[in-house]
Amino acid sequence: MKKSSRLIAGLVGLAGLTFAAAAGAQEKPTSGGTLNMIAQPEPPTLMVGLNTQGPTLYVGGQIYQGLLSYGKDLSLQPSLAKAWEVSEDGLTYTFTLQEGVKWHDGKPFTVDDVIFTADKFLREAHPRWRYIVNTYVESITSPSPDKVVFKLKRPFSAFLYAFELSSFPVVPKHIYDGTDYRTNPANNTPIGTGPFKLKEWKRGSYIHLVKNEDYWKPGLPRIDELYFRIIPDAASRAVAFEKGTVDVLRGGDVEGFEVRRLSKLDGVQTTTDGWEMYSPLAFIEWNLRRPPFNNKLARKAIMHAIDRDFIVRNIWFGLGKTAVSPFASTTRFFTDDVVKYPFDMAKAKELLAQSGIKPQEHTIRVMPIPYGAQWDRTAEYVKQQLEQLGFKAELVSIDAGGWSKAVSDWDFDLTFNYTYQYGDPALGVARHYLSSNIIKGTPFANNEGYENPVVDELFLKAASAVDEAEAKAAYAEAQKIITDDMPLGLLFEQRNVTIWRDKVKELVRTGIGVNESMDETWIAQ
Amino acid sequence: MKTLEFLIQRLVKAVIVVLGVVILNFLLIQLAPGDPASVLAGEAGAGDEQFIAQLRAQFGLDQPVYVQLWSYLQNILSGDLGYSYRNQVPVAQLIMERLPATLLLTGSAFIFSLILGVVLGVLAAYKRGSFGDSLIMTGALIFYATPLFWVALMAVLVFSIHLDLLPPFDMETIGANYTGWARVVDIAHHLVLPTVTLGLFFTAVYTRLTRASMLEVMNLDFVKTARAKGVPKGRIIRRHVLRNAILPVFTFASVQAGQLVGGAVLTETVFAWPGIGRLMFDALMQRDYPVLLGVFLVTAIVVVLVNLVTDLLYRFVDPRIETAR
Amino acid sequence: MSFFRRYAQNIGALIGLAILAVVVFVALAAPILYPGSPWQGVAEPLLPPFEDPAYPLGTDLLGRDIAAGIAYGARVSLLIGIISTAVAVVIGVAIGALAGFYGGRVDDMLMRFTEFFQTIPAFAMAVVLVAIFSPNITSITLAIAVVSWPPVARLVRGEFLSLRSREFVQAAVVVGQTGPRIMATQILPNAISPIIVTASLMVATAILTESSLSFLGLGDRNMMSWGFMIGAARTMLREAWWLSVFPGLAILITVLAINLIGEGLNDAMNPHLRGRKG
Amino acid sequence: MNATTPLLQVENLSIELPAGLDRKYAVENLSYTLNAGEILCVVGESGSGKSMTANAIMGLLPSYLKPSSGRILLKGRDLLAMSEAELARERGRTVSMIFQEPLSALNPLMTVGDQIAEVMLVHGEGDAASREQRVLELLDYVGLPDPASLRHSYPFRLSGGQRQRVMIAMALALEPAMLIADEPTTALDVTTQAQILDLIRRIQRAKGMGVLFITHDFGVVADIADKVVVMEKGLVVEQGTADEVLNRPKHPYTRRLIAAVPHPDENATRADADGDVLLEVRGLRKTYRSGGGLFTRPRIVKAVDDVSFTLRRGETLGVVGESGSGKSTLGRCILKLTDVDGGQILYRGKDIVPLSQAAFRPLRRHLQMVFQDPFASLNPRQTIGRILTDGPVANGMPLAEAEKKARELLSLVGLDPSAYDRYPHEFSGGQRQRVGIARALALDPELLVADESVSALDVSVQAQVLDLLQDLQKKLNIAVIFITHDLRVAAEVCDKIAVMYRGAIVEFGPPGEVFNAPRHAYTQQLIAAIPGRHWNPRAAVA
Repeated sequence: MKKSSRLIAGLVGLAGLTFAAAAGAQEKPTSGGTLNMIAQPEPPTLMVGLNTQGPTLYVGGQIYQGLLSYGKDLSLQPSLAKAWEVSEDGLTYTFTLQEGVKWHDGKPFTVDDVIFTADKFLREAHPRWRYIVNTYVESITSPSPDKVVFKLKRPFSAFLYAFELSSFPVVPKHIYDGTDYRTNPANNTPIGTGPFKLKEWKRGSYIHLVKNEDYWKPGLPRIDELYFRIIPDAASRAVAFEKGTVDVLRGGDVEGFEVRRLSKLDGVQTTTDGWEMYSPLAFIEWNLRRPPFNNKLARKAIMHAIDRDFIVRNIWFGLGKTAVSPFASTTRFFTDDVVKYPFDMAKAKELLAQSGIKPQEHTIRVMPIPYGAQWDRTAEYVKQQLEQLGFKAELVSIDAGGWSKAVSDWDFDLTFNYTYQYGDPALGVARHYLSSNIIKGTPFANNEGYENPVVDELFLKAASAVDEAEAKAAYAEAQKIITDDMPLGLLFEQRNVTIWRDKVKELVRTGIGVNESMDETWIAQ
Repeated sequence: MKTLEFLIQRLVKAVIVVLGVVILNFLLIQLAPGDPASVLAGEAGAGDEQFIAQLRAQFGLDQPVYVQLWSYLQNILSGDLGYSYRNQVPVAQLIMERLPATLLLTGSAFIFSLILGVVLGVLAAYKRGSFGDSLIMTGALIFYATPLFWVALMAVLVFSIHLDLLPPFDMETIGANYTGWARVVDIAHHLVLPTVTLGLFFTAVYTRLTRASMLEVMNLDFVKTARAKGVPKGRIIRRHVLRNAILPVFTFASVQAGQLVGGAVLTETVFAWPGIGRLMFDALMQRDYPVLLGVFLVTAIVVVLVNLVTDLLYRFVDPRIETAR
Repeated sequence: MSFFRRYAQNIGALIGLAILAVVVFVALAAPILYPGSPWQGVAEPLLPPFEDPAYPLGTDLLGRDIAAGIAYGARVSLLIGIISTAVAVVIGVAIGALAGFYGGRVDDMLMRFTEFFQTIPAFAMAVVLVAIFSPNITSITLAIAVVSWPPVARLVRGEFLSLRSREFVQAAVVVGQTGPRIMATQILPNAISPIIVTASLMVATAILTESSLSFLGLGDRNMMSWGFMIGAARTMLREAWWLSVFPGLAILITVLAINLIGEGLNDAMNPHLRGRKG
Repeated sequence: MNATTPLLQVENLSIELPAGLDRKYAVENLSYTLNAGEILCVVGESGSGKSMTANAIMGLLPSYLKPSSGRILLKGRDLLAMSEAELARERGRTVSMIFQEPLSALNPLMTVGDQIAEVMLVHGEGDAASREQRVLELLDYVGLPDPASLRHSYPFRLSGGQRQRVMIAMALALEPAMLIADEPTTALDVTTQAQILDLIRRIQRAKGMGVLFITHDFGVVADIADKVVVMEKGLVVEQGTADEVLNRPKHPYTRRLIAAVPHPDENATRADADGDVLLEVRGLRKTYRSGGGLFTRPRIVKAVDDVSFTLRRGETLGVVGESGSGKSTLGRCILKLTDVDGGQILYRGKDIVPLSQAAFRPLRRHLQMVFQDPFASLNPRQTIGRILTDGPVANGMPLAEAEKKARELLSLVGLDPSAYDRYPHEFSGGQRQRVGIARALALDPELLVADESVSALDVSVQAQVLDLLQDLQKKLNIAVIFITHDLRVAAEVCDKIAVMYRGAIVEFGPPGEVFNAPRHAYTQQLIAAIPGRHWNPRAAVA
């Protein structure tokens, strides 16, 4: 008993802390060495323009680069663009490109590549960019060989947040122009501008990247070789780190309780930094088209019946923070001034009684998101609490494919999901609440079927605002309304922990964490 | 001539069986809810109707089932296993990359379990009723009843983590770039744990089978003849009983060879062994049907070939076969 | 000597029977021993075993009682084991009987069909079936049945093939009994003992298969089964060993018991392996 | 060994049976003596313990049987006192053994040459070359053709008689002083049996061996024995010289056995049956195909080749032949248990060959069969009552009526009515065969096919069952086709005899005619091979 409470205390403490390599910063970087990491699950492709799954970005991020990157405070940082400029009216964005950048095959990187990427490749292949480019962008031009200009139809305050690796990986025009992007054989031999080149991909075993000798930042990268191991079993991954087979564990590579154990080992560093751009926020996705979830009071009742602190503490081992608003507390427009739902069974039952819903008449099919054991436990807990309220509940087992399809087709009662924030609510959050986004075909839209014209209006207003204060006010209002309506049962903000051996230096440097080009990362010899 | 004829007959039969397996699996997969295109679209981060329709057309999923089946059959008969939906790589390439690892693992597990099982079974039968017999048979019973994955987890815990004797996963030391003999030693080192865990269950099976078969043969008349000739017990066991008793064990083992691939799904998961068992599981979870079908096809071919080779060996070992057929 | 006396001579078989009796008792008495759902968190999470007498085997991540889980898990494991075996035996007997009795082309076709199933590794096939039809107790049971019938079919075919040329079967033909009747009343009762022995071992295998499926995350989420408990807790093996060790032992002991019973049945039903008279 | 020491002396040997069986000893207080140069026959029915003594001498008793008292002296040394290793040295060198079933007695995976050579190898005789030479000599000596290639053959390629010759060669390898032959000819055809008996006798004379010959067949005894031991239920009831025991038996059991030995009454004449023609077989043909494939032609065996005969009501036709002669196939064809390739089978003028199984089923009740093996022909899971009522019920008789009839039949075949509720394993072989007969009669057939119906029975039981069959046939006036390998039996019970050889009927006529004036060479050979042909058991017990 004593032991387990200490465990929990330890985890809660860990979540907030950052053991950044403070001492390491003073050491003199050395070159050379091999860095071992894990790609989990094995990515289908390394072509970031065609796939934006976590492992694809992780590995592909060393090969491809975006126009911009973002600091841990979400400040804009140069990447392939060394400078950027926004016109007063918020309609013209000008990017100045780096000089002397070469593709891995030796061809020079030019402004044509950026225009091709924006106008053709990603417009066709990247759903998130397609939405932005089709909605807001009027033209993409090049006034001079080192400049690209995006002209917008109307202001879009989040526009500058759409240029990091996962939204805007720059792809080589000379390889893709005029081909079928998806079946282009070059997808298996990715050509990017990043610090590392693909040497070998032994499927089911490892992906091997080597130093790009012609990298455009002089003297970089420092590391010679990167290995991304494929280790399908979570327990084996923990063993791999423990045995020193791998040097870095990305958030999600091992289960929560392993994080706690591994971070206590000697010579191990951890941080929750590096996820600021994404700031995943988990929620219950319930189908508002179906009873009892079409009843607002019933939704509120259920929110009160779920001890979200328990979920964070016991199921996620403290690696999270109970969600207050649909916006992550790490992002710019977050406000605490919202409707809150403390755990209170009595209140939950009272609200349920008021709602007129007779829980015993409803059988709720609880569908866990098939992303690992912790989600399963979360689903089991929610099921248990629904039963406490008197509902009948059954868990539906489903694999990733089935889940994706069920959610995309709105064929579910209650499931779980999470969203990446992408630095601005207009990019990551709004898509789940805008009535215009009630579309089939993707699990990451407004699948719950929430329609509130006021919220639609507020999101639109905020996104188009040129003045930040104006946006802030609109978003604050939206957060209030959404937390009152509870179209999604907000659960918690995930805190992902990156763990590494302390010989690895300068690993987590920006708001996209380990997806950032590891050009400055080095290994103490 | 007779062997050639037998070979041709068996090959024809083998092709029929393999085609049957393919058709069976193909139809089975059609029953699956969930459409590969929407899964992929979901996986890609987001998707819309247009994107999914595009994928469906690309995979040929917009065709009627019988058309898909027909074109699939035509393709595999011309040696083309199709493209992976997910990886956009030829399925044959994916499988060929992975197949050697699985063949190595299952092959060594097969040999390990067969040799150990036969030796233990013979010992148990020879010392029937003794303490050694009880010990062997109890061990066999326990390994027969223990879940494979459990043994695997425990083996990693004990031999890799606590004793640090053997590597817990992978097929070779990645990045070490060993060549030649050093590489063989390295792979062998990595092979030990997966082989033993995968093989233990089958060792138990073969031990029990060998013992039973030995005891049965020991009751046959010709053993009595041998005793009546004055042949000593050791020689009777070696020359008369073992040779006759081992044939059914081999037959069973060859039929079971395919089951090792099933067990490999679990073993490859725990030991991060880059084989086709894991490929199959991933393909299944990702609805990557061409890969799934390809793995089943290749597995079926391997199983059929193993059976064929066993039958051929049998014809050399057992003189009765040729006329009995 | 009677069947029961022969069985009782085998000490291992008696132990097996005793263990199984305990397991069956626990399974039947689970709702009485542990009223309420085994899913309900009842105590502090991750309580180690042997510390609190109320929860002798400890609790899991959500504070659920491991002992209750094992009791309810016995129901699921036995249910899946027995029903899947029953289904497999019915399919296997039907196909094997037809093939063995009628022979010729019927035999060829049915055996080729059986070979299709035998060529695919059973466990891989079960994984595919369960994944495709989404994991629930019905699909798991049926999947295990679908991959387990071929050996039964082969066994029954062999028995029917040898029995159909036996004189008492010929006699039944001669006195004018019809084919189906001969199969049901003359041959089947004589083929039943190897079928029972095989079936008893299949129950054990089915329990193992279910646990392996659960290990891969293909268990029924609404049923507290041993395989599920291990699957859910296996990654915590080093943090909280009791979560997976106790259900693991439950599987081991139950499967062991059933195997012992199977062997006992085999010895008792095939007394020819012992001494013969005369 | 001096001249007066017998080769083998069995003194007061008792072997205890495990508790719970019907008698305490397998053999009790057994004593006999075998001298060099003698053939001693131990004769008895199944369960008499006759094989037990042979196994005890060789130390080959199953582990649950142990001699409890007595001695077995081989050349004066007690075998029972020897260790296993000592015993192993004697086996094959001083005393050899051959068995009943030569196929299963040979290792299927070793060439016959190797198996013979192994005897010498394990006893450390000679080197590889000399052993090879000896193998060739032995194979030649036991009359096997082409020893040079035959020694590389596996046992399955040899015929039954050849296998037994190999066994004999193996037994002779080290020229042992004594040979034990445990029913060595029982599994063989009668002509082969004659040859093997001849061989054993020839070798025994040539080598001056002592032979312990175990058999159930008094005919065989009459052919080869110098001395005879008769056993019943583990006890010796009579022993003496062959002449004494065969021609002047004293013990009632011996007399009963001898009386039961089938012997054709050569002078008996039977009235020609003058009933209606019941069955007419015309040009019946049946061939078996086996093997064959793309390049090889299938092997074709003409099991029944152009067979024709006529059978009248009340008549008994004996079909006699050795294994593979097609006699059983003929019976199966008539009962449509197998397909026919050509010809006609007219039952009361109606050809049943073209009928489907379903169309033939209503006719089945008229054509019934009594099977060979009393153990295999009754379903062990059914009561006798069930076995007897199944047929009538399948033919539409109400169950109550069928039951009544079944009980009547039980008494008709001489069984206790209480048998009705019991299971087959509770009965002896002879009783079971009575049940088999009752089952056939339950349907009031007009024709009965009896396929080797008495050959699995002990001779005394065989006689009883034959009597019953004849008795019932007269009473019920049914026609019988009596299929047997034993010419003596056929001659005793049949009105006409058909001798089959390679699927064809080579001789047809009344028994007297066939016996006394066989026309076909094969028939002559068959008659010459009858064991104990020159001995008249009727006279012995008259």
